[in-house]
Amino acid sequence: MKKHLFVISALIIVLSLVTACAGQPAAEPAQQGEQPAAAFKAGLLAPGPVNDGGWNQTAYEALKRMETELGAEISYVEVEMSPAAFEKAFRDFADQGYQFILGHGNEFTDAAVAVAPDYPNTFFFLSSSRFYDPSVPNVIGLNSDSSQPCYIFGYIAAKMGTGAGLIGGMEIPPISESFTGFINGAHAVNPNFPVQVTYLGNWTDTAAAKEASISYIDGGANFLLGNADFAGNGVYQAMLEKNVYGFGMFGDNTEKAPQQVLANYILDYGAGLVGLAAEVKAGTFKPTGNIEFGLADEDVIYIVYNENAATPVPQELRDEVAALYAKINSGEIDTLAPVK
Amino acid sequence: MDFVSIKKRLLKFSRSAWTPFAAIPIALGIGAILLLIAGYDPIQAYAAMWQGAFKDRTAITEVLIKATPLIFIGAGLAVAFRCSIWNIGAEGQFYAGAVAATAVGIYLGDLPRFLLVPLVLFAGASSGALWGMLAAFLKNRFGANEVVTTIMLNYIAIFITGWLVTGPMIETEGLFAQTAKISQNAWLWRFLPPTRLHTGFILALVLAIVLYIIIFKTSLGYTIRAVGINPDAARYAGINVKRKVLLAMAISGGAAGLGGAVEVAAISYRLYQLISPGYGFDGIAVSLLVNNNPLGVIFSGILFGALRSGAEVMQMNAKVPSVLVFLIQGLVVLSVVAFGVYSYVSKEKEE
Amino acid sequence: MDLLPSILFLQSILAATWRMATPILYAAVGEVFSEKAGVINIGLEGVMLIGAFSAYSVAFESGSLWLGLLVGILAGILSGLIFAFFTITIKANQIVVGAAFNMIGLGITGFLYRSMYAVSPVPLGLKTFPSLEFPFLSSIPFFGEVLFKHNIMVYGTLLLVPVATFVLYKTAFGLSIRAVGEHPKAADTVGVNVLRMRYVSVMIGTALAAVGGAFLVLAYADQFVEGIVSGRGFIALAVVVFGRWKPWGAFWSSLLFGIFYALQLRIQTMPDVNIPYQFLQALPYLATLLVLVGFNKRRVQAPKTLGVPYK
Amino acid sequence: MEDSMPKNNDSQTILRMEEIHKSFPGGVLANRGVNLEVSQGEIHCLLGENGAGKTVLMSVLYGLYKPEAGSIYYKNEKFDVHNPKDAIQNRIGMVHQHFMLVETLSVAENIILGQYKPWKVLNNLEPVIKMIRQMSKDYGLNVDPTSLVQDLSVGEQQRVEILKALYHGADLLILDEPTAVLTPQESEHLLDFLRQLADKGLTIVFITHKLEEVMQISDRVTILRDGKTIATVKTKETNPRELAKMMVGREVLMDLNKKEKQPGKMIFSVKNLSVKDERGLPAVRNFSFDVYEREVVGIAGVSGNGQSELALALAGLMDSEFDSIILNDILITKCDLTRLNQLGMAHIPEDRQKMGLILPFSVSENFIAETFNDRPFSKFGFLQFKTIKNYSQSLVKKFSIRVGDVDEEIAHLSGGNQQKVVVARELDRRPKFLLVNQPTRGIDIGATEFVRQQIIAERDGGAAILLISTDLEEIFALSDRILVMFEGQIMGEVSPNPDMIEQVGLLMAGKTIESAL
Repeated sequence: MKKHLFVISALIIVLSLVTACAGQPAAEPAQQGEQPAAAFKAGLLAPGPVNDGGWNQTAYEALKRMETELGAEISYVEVEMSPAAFEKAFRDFADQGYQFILGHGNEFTDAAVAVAPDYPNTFFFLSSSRFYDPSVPNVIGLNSDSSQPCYIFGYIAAKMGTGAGLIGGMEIPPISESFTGFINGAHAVNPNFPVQVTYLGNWTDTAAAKEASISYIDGGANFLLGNADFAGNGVYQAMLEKNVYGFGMFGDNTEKAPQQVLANYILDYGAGLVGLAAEVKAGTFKPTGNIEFGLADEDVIYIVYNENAATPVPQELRDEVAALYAKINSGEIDTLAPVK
Repeated sequence: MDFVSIKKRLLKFSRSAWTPFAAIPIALGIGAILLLIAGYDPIQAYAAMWQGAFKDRTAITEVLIKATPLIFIGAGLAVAFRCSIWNIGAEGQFYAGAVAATAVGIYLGDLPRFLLVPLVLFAGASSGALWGMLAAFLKNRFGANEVVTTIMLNYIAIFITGWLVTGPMIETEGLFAQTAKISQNAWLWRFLPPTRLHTGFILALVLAIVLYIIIFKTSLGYTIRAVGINPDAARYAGINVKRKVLLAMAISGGAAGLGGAVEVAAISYRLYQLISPGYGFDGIAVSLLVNNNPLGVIFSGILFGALRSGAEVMQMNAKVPSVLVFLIQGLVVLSVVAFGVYSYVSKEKEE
Repeated sequence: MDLLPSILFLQSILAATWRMATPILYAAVGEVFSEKAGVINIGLEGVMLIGAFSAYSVAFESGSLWLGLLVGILAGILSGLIFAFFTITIKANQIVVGAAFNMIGLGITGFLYRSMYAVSPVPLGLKTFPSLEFPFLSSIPFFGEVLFKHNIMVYGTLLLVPVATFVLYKTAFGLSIRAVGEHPKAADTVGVNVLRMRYVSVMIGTALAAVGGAFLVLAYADQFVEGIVSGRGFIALAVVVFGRWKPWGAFWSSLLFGIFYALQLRIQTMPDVNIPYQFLQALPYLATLLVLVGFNKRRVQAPKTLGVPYK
Repeated sequence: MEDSMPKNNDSQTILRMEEIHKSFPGGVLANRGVNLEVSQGEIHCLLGENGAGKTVLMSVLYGLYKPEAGSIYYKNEKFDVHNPKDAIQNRIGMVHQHFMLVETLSVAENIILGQYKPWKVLNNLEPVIKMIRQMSKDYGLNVDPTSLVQDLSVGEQQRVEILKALYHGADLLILDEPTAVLTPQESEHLLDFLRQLADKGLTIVFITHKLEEVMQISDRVTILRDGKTIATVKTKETNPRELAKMMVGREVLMDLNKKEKQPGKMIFSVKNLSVKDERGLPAVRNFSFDVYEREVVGIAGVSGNGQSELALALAGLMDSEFDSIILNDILITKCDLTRLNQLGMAHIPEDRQKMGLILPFSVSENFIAETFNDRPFSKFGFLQFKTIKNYSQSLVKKFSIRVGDVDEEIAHLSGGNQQKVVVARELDRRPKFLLVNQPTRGIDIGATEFVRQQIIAERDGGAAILLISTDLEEIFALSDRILVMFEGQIMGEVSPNPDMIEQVGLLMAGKTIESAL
């Protein structure tokens, strides 16, 4: 029977080797050695894989910028999606002297509020949150208002298209607010412009996202907007295959459908965060309220047109859009107005 | 009891108890090879993992907190599996429990603590039990295979939860997909401040012990085991097999539902769309790992809790993707299986 | 309601049905082989992930979809070999090993994907199998869209199901498989090598599950993401039971699941439908449950020794 | 395979097995030095009690078990057999006691199973079916190759088994207790048929424990006892008494010391009982009978004629319809197991492993299978292990069950001791009405004697007993009255007079009582 055991172990090892040898490791080896004691440390709690080409990746890239621009020691953890795990992760960072910790989603709020009083010298930032409470001054909500660029997208879609489909992963604010903006934008052009929302119920089912896109196309829509992390890839793919238009979310997604993506909404979270992080590092950060990023923060949230699209957004329309910017920034247009 | 039989029992117990732990090095070893190949330093990775799980009192309590839902679910599943009911639906039953507990915790929030806490727990347990009994009913009444029905019921429970927290039970209309916090009167006591260790963990231990006693020391457990081994013989002995199936699913679902209630009442204080990161599926392995012994579930639950807890620090400090922990969990199970065969054969040789 | 929109609606649903059913069908037909021989593999989800990842990484590195598919199948076979070793040779509980495989599949593919493609600067998309255009046929109204505009792997199921049926019911090999799951000792006494038959059946099962996973990355979505299988392995298990352990049964029941899935996605796109979308999402699962209950009157038994190791 | 037979001689010898040793996990020695020599064209009986090692020896020959020691010579060559395929290829066929047929497959599929390379396409089974039809006709076996095995009667299934072996081209045919499932007339027919085959040159090894069969059919007989060869004798030169002595190892006194008793009042009565089997077909039809105090009523019949369903229905384990059942003066409207038990019924089921016992449980856990919920074994729902253990030990002693420790798994006990556990458990409840189904199937002679004596003692103690058995000898030895069952109906009632055996046989085959008498 010992022979059996040996065979088992051998088999498992062989499997591991075979599978592992399929490709070269691309990851850099873990960093050895300690930084100087006073090093500035920034940590990230990501609710999903940081290579999702969407929401989580924006945060990861912001973290990378802190590393290159501020020399910060960075680290991230993809937390198990259970409230039980959040507090521990915050504490693990804070215990190790991280001064800047970003919980990348509103779901981290309760945990941050619970932990923050024990670590007064650490700042806990929360993405997609409007949290501010003077009694826990070191927890600060950061809201990047996706509804504003999406308002523009909706406007463009209604001007250029016959109908639009919006595909979301799950119904959470970063998703639903962006859709609200899109619908408001579209309805500003034409209150009867057909636009609907589909939720997949998960972040991983690329195939279902693609299928949802196709069902919009079959229904007559020729504009798509996906906001579903990993699964969002399926939306770009549908654009490419069925040759309908769409927009890129959170980063430059042109490559996924080079002729179909008319414009990308870039969330350069880093541009917003590096400044904050620099203040935290310098010890000069004095929060007075939650922080909102919008189109007004031109280096954080902006739209890039794709000049190589099959039908680039025409200049007249771009001019109209430019006018919209001003109205949005001034508050004249409420992109988050309740949808009728 | 004579000395020989005591020795025999001790030997038997140690055999069943040590296998999961002996299996860990094997699983970690294979993981280490994979880490090396992928260009990581396994020693650093595992050191970080160990640190994350056991570096101080807080870390250890966090492991226990993570183990709590696994113990609830695993101990319940042990009963179902002993009855040969393949309940893959603990995930859905956990959700059902969390939903009911939250509802009670919010809408009956004015009740005094000594009433509300038991009520919240009771609501969770009974809701989970009912969700489990639905599968048992379909099996008894229509002969529907419980593996299939429980999988389907998982999805349905999760979607219903999603609807509740984005619709009827949402805290603020149009805002975050979460319910309001449950009343403070429903919170479980965190008895070891500043850690978060809560009475729910104690409850999990008690439940595991109680289920152990039920299974192995009572006439009820006798019937459940009999049905699981040989339903024909059980019927012959006057046992109502369908009723036991219903009961086993009720216990199993009830335990999972109680786990969901404790998670809400002790940790999250409110309901989210994804209240469970797959505890129901981990619980299957937790129970099977110790041969469906509710007492053993305490150990395997803590083991899995430690792996999970450590994995996050491993990612934080050694930059190793935490998904690796799933692989290690799977390998632990397979190694235990292999060890089980080994000890079985060596036992035969002895005799 | 106009006739034309409703026809288009139906066309859209039916065209999607087959696509959505395909990955489930591959895995389910494979599982039919495995279960017919008496081995239940609840680790399909994990095996599909392994198949998807292997196929993707090889196709991505080599640029050849077919090579990717081949390696995916090999990875599936290798997984099957290990599964069979534990369940057949060691005689471990099949549910236990299956549960372990689900964890291993998720862990190993996630880990390797991170290690190999973490935050990649290059686009990770593949050029997937294109939709085929058949002269004349593809341009038939309605049917052209529903039946004649799919990619090669979707059409593969048309080959798969008859071939699987033929193998199971018209060859000596299939006869042995059916005997081995029903009464292994009887098969043994007439010279059928029970263990070998079970090994082969399990490996057919995992190979096809891997094809189902590979379909997702080679012919549906264009890249691997963690957890891309999204529960299809579990659905395949249900489909096998619902399809009464027959390839054609699996075909029709996975289509049934596909049609409800396609339907729920389309209802979500319709304006003026006020059903909460979560209920629509639950529809395919609810339908499977109800049909399973409703259809179960004429009971077809599982293979008699399903889950029981031999000797 | 090359070395020829070392010891000589007789060119007639087709098979020789020398010093075969085979043991099983748990230390059971099934064969400890068995020798067997079979001549070409003879019918050779392998005689022995249950557990003597007959089946194991033949399974070794057939490649199902690997012996630890010993050698086999077959057709003048050393015969290394690794699996049944080797045996089949060397033209050895075996009809197992528990049929090796896949019920969901057709007869033809069963017959060709394993005979082709895997890639062989079986698109058209017509030629095979035709061939089977022809063979079936030639041998007068009357088997339809297209029907599903699960639709066949036990006798038909046996014919399929024989046909299968012949189809595989057997020169040496092994039959393991083939008459156990047949009526006397069917057995007769089978024996004639085997004789014909032998006359055509086929060699037959016939495993049995029935002396009459040995005397009737065999040319020679080898007697096994406790895994050893006792002797091989020519049938003509021996007699049943001598065979019995060699088989059991002592003089057999099958005298149960059964005295005439006057039946008392009626204990159990059933009117017009009908039961449907699992497939919904009628298995028991309008069955009516009474059982009185101090009386054993035997139900004779070929297995598969509704006896199992009858027993299960009476025990409340299967749905049934009836006009009335009276047990102990109480009119019962629904056969409910708990209720029947309360009214004083006990049931010794036909299959102890499938129904009577829970094999992974310990001996003591099995002793309380029906009383686990009652005081003193259970208090407030908690099992009282000490009480249970004491109780078990007392039963073990009382029924002289051979077991080391009552905490031992019952699976480790021999069949006879397992059956004793069931009997002890049921009888200890002092039943008013005892339902017994196949009480001595597959157990050794010592245990059989013991069990039968217990049944008689119970009768003498006043119980009403319904005995269902396919073993006619048992029926005649124990019963006060005999009811014969055929296709779910009572064909007639006869007295247990040895002269009536032939009539019982005719009734068992479905003849009416008029034509039988």
